[in-house]
Amino acid sequence: MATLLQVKNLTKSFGSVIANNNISFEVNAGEIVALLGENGAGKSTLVKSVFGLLRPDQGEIYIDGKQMAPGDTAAVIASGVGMVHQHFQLVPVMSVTENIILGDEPKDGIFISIKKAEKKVRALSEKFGLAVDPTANIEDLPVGMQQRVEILKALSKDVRLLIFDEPTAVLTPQETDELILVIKNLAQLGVGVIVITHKLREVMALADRVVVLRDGKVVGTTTPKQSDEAGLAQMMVGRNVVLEVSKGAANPGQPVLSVKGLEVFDDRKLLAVKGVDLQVRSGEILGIAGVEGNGQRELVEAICGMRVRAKGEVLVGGMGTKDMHPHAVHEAGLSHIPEDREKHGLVSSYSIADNLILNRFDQQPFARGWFRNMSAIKKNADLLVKKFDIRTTSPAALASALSGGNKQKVVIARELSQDLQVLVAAQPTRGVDVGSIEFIHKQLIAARDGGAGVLLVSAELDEIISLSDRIAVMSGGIIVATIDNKNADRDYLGRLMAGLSA
Amino acid sequence: MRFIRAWITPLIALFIAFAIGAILMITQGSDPVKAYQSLFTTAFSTQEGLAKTFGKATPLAISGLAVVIGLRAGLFNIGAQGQLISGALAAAWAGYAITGLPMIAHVPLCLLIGGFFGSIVGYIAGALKAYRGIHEVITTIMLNSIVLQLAEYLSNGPLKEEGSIIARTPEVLDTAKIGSVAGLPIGFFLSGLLALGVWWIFKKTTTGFRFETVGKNKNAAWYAGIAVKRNTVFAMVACGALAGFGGAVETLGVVGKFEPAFNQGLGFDGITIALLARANPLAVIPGAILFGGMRGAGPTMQFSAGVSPEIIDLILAIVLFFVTAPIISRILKLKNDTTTQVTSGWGSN
Amino acid sequence: SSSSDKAVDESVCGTEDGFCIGLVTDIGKVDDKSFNQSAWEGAQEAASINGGFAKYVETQDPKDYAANIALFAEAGYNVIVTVGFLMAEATAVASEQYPDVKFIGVDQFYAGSAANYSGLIFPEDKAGFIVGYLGGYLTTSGKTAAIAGGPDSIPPVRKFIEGFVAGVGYAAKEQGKNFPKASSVYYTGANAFQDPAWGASTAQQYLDQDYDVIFSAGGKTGNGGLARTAQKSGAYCIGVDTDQWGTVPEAQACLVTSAMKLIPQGVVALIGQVKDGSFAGGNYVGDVGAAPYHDFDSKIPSEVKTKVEEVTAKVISGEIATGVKP
Amino acid sequence: MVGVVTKMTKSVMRSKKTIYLYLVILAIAIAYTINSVSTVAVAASSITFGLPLAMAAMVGIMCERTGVVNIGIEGTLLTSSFFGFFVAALSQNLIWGLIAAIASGAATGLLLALLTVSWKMDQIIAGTIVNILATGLTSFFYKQGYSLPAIFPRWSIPGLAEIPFLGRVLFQSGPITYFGLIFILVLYFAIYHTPWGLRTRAIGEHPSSADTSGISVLRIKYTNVVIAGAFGGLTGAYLTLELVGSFDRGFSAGKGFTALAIMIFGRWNPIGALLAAVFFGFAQALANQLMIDGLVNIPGPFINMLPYVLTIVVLAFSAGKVRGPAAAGQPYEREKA
Ligand SMILES: Nc1ncnc2c1ncn2[C@@H]1O[C@H](COP(=O)(O)OP(=O)(O)OP(=O)(O)O)[C@@H](O)[C@H]1O
Ligand SMILES: Nc1ncnc2c1ncn2[C@@H]1O[C@H](COP(=O)(O)OP(=O)(O)OP(=O)(O)O)[C@@H](O)[C@H]1O
Ligand SMILES: [Mg+2]
Ligand SMILES: [Mg+2]
Repeated sequence: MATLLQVKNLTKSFGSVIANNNISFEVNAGEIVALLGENGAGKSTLVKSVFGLLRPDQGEIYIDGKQMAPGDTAAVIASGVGMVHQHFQLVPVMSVTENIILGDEPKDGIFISIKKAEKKVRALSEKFGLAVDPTANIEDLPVGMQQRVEILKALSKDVRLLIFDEPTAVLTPQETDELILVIKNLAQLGVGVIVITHKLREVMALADRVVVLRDGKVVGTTTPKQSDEAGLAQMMVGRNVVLEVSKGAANPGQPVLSVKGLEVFDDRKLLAVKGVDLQVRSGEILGIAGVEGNGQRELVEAICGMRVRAKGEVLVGGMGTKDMHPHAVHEAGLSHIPEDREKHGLVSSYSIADNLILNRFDQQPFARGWFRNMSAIKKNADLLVKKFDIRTTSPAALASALSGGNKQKVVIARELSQDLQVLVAAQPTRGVDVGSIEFIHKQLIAARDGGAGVLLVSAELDEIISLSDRIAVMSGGIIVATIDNKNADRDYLGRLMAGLSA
Repeated sequence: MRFIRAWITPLIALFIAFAIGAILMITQGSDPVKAYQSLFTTAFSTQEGLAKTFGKATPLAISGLAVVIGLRAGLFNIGAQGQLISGALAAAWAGYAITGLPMIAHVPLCLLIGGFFGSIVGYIAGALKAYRGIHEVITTIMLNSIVLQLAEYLSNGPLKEEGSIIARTPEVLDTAKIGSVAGLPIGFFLSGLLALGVWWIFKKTTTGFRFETVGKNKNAAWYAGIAVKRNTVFAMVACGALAGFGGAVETLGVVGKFEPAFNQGLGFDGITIALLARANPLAVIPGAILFGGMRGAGPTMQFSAGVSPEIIDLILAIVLFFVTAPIISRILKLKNDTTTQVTSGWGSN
Repeated sequence: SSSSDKAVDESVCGTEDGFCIGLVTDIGKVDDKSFNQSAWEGAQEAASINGGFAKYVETQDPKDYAANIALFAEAGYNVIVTVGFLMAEATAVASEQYPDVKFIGVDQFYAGSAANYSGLIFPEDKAGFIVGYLGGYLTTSGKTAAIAGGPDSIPPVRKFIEGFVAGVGYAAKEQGKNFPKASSVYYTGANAFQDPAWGASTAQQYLDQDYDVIFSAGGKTGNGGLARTAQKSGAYCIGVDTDQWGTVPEAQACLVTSAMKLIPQGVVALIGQVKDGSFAGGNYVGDVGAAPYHDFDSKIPSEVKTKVEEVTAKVISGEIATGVKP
Repeated sequence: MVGVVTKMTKSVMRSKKTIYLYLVILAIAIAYTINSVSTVAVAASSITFGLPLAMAAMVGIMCERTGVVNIGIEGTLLTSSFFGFFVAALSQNLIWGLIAAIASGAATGLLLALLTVSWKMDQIIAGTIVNILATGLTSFFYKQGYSLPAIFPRWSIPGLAEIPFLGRVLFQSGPITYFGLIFILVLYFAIYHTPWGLRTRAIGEHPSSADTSGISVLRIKYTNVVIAGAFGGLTGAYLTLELVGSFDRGFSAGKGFTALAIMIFGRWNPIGALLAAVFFGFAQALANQLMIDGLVNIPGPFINMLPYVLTIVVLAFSAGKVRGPAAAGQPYEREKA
């Protein structure tokens, strides 16, 4: 097998942070290499340097034996490298087609030929079995669909090396399986692949070789055959990680969250939630399983007061709540870990300390009347940073400086550190490393055991199964079944989710 | 150390600006030494000169603060000029039309009325933004013109001084005049207090936190329970009130009546000062003193050295350039991050 | 540079034998092609006639009027010329404060009695009337117009315009023609005097409606109107304040005359009074009139020229009243 | 091209806006029957008042579409009319003046690009610097006593110029007017239908997506801001060399700021801004006509505020939220993405 990519002694630092420290590794044609590491280990930095988006401080990068000039993305693309980025690189107000052709537009004279472009997108989508609507606007699409577009964009050129930076974070299990197939097919055709993921199961299923990073250094290389999930986790984190969730039996009490006859429209004004009834009791975790885009997001938003409720009501602790007033719902005793932490969860140009009180800034003890109480805010931050193991230089640092997993911890710390009857957790471990997942899971269970009712929505079926006491399956905007965790089984749930009668 | 670092860039910037100014003067055949000598003596060394400098700085500082509040709340208030004129005219009216009050009541009343009328203009822009989605840059530009025309009409019509051939209101009563203490205009001390107040509001109060959160992330603000629309309106009202207040101080403390030509350009200088201060309320004061001093000394420079007063604009432009461009800090390897954004652009909202 | 090129230099100011003239402009510059420039020309001429020294300061902010006057007064200048009616009050105050200095206020009506302050005023309505009268004879469409850069709250602006309208009316009646009343627009706002593009576009709007005599008055805005009118053949334009043949050369193709205020002459006369000791304060009414016809001299029928001469005499003497309120 | 145009036309015919178009045509027709002379004059004036604003708004659109907020348009207009006038006056050649205006406008664009794209300065501050530098320099170095040899003449387009109404309003204009109008149309098609436009819009909305597609964000930003500056220079040339024929201190009289409002009013769309500018110009021409005819006895200031009030009223009732290019105002830094 020919060496496709060779990285030699690559070092890259941001200020005082050394994100990549003297890293060397290679990828052969037809080989699938998994990059593994905690949040902040330097995986994205490494692949961005390869793709020419970052200029390494030191080191060389060779593609097909040819040394690449640092920071020359166009040249890297021209040598047949495609990349699916961790953060979507899509223009929200443009169509799927426009996004895919961006940078390599089919022309008709001096004008873009949208006809040719759409044809090209259709052909691509057929070839790889990833269905998309070429004319849809990105901002109208659910994240899973956006991810598909991102993948098609990477595949749209004749690629020889493909880089995937957490492609499955927002995909459903089915979509993930489809993607794994696509990747394997590509490798079969001789394409070299780098995959970054936090899901060890996928690593085991996909990789020919696993390169593990910790604190910017390569700490080991292995293969799925030589190792197992626990072993990989241990390599990454440097300690033993409990992958299995251990929890005691639930001790359910009174219903704390009741949803009655709820109907909700989505952004395109279509009915997405078509009459949902559900109850969460104190001391239990109710998981909502479902294929993305079946109304879960709209359901959560309507419960949390963020979306207009067309019909029906939401009671928190027996009290009715109003829509479009997320704060009032919060006041009623509902805490919410929002799906989109950058949009709703954080003000990234604020300090961690301010973010930790964002929805309580005007309450005791963080404010006394009109005045903010800085010492209380600082005390709170010191405490939570420690308790929730938020990795930062200082609580006064800006939230924008945190890694994704740590940002998530800030939101979780804030939401769990207050009196709560109900916790709604939407995709709480998306993009988070195994160590942090373990931690977040413990916190959710602790909240349950503290007497809160937890509503968990996750695209990770495994997460739902391992955490929930009861599972409601959502499909086509309704709850098709609610089952006890004892009866849960992947296949059975999968069939329900797919809308087949069980 | 932090103190020195905060001042070193502006000082070097001033130095460079004066040096370039000197070269320009030489090309025009004037004597820069003579010019600068007269500038410093008139603007900063005599009691009278200081009084003039501070007098000029006052409305600039206050309108600068009005712009700062907007910037902090994610709003670009180009309308300080209109808000200021509205306040200046209203205060003039209250100053002559309301009679029989003692000074201690009359002055605050006039200031309040000025602030109130300024806030109405701010309110219109804020409400149109929050409830009709019309960009504040459009509305404030349009309102500047509308207010100016209204002021033209009122000061030449209903509010015109009897028998005056020119468009202006009667002189305000003595009970409405703001004087000086220790030879310095009281208005300037007011502007200092306002700067402290604005600084403190953003530093310490929930109101400031609300404005700033709305300015930085509207969605997170809404999610966290901050009434985005109401605070947008409220922030514009605060901008307008402050600018109107500045106009009132100008009327009661300097002009003594309303005359359309007398307030021109103050609000626009306020924008420049707010940017020079990088939206920091405390830095507005030295910025305003610089502008006030330079503008006040322009005629003297021309008198004693024959320099045409446009040189002042050029020097101020160069100061702004070197204070805000990352040149000096890069050369000196200073870590003060001059490229941080003080405005939020206007696409994203 | 602001000092005049005269042999006498500044050092004499404040001494026994020095004769120094200071000039404070209104907002604007001494090269504004308008009243500031005219007054400065007068001051320079007076300095050279009387062997004195002249210098100016350009006002940037109306709040500086008093301070700018004080610069000259404190330096021992003998005469201070202040330009523009907005400065009347500051000048009156200064005249009390500096009783030994003589003040000349261009465009300032002085109602007080101080012997050291003289207002140099002009019957702009008469100048407007005269050029309007000429316009009334030149128009073939019968449509005449006045563009005012500046609001009607400014008396010189309004008097020029209303005088023009009256003059056109007088000429129409004399010819027994039924012209519509001369049209006029006033421009108010922050850029009232300094928006040439507005002046030009507005002139064009008139020209498109067959107006063929356009009196364009008011700073740079007015100049824009003149320049634009020059582009239409057959249209006449009329300038204001000075003979704009020289100051707005781009308008020469249409410029038949200008409604002039003889500011330089007035300033020279008043400074002469100071020099010879006859200066007594009060108001001094300066001369007004129509500027020479320049290139149009040969194109205007001689009987019209004669009529204009006659009417000019009668208007100046007051035999014909313009009917414009002061 | 033809295909695109027919598609456009079709979509316009189908859109709801068509009804407004018909209403406007109807109103013009009625006005024309009542008083053709005034109607034509007002319509022509709407263009004269509106065109410089529309052209200046294009400067803003080109910059903001590429992620650079440009409040320095006023400075560009001032600088370019200054150089346009003086170079034309000194060389006694309009073409040299035109070239100088365009070049100096491009230079202001280059300065803005340097400050905002390379140095990543706050864009509002950068624009303000351009403005006050331009004001200071053009008035410091201004000298009177120069004049142009001529101004650009109006060209009547044979055939078209004789069409009633439209002939005078559109087809008896000067060369810069024609070029400006054509440029606006071309810009519209370029923004929405060419690779350059797609890339430009992508940069204005989400620069890293362009960057990751191998597009040089820096180069496109520079190109666009400099071309925008050059077009701003042409606008300055229009004012001094085609419309007025003179130059004075403060010559642009705030048009650069009004153009910002027009740009937003037109929703960052070239055609939208053109329509907004013509509307604003119409309001100004209408205000003038009210005074010209002297039929209504309203105090001058109220008439003069008409364009501003009308704009706010129209927006308040039409509105809906406008969203500008999402990344306008933010510098793009790879390493911070
Ligand atoms: N532009 C930047 N400026 C400053 N620090 C950065 C920047 N990008 C990354 N870092 C830091 O470099 C380190 C490595 O970051 P990187 O994004 O490569 O991590 P990662 O392994 O991809 O993590 P994750 O699993 O969360 O995606 C982190 O400490 C991060 O905070
Ligand atoms: N980020 C957002 N996402 C969705 N809807 C929003 C958002 N922000 C505001 N809204 C909508 O705007 C309405 C009013 O918002 P907000 O509460 O911020 O303003 P307000 O000042 O309270 O206004 P009002 O006085 O009308 O209640 C909300 O009820 C909601 O419908
Ligand atoms: Mg990463
Ligand atoms: Mg509300």
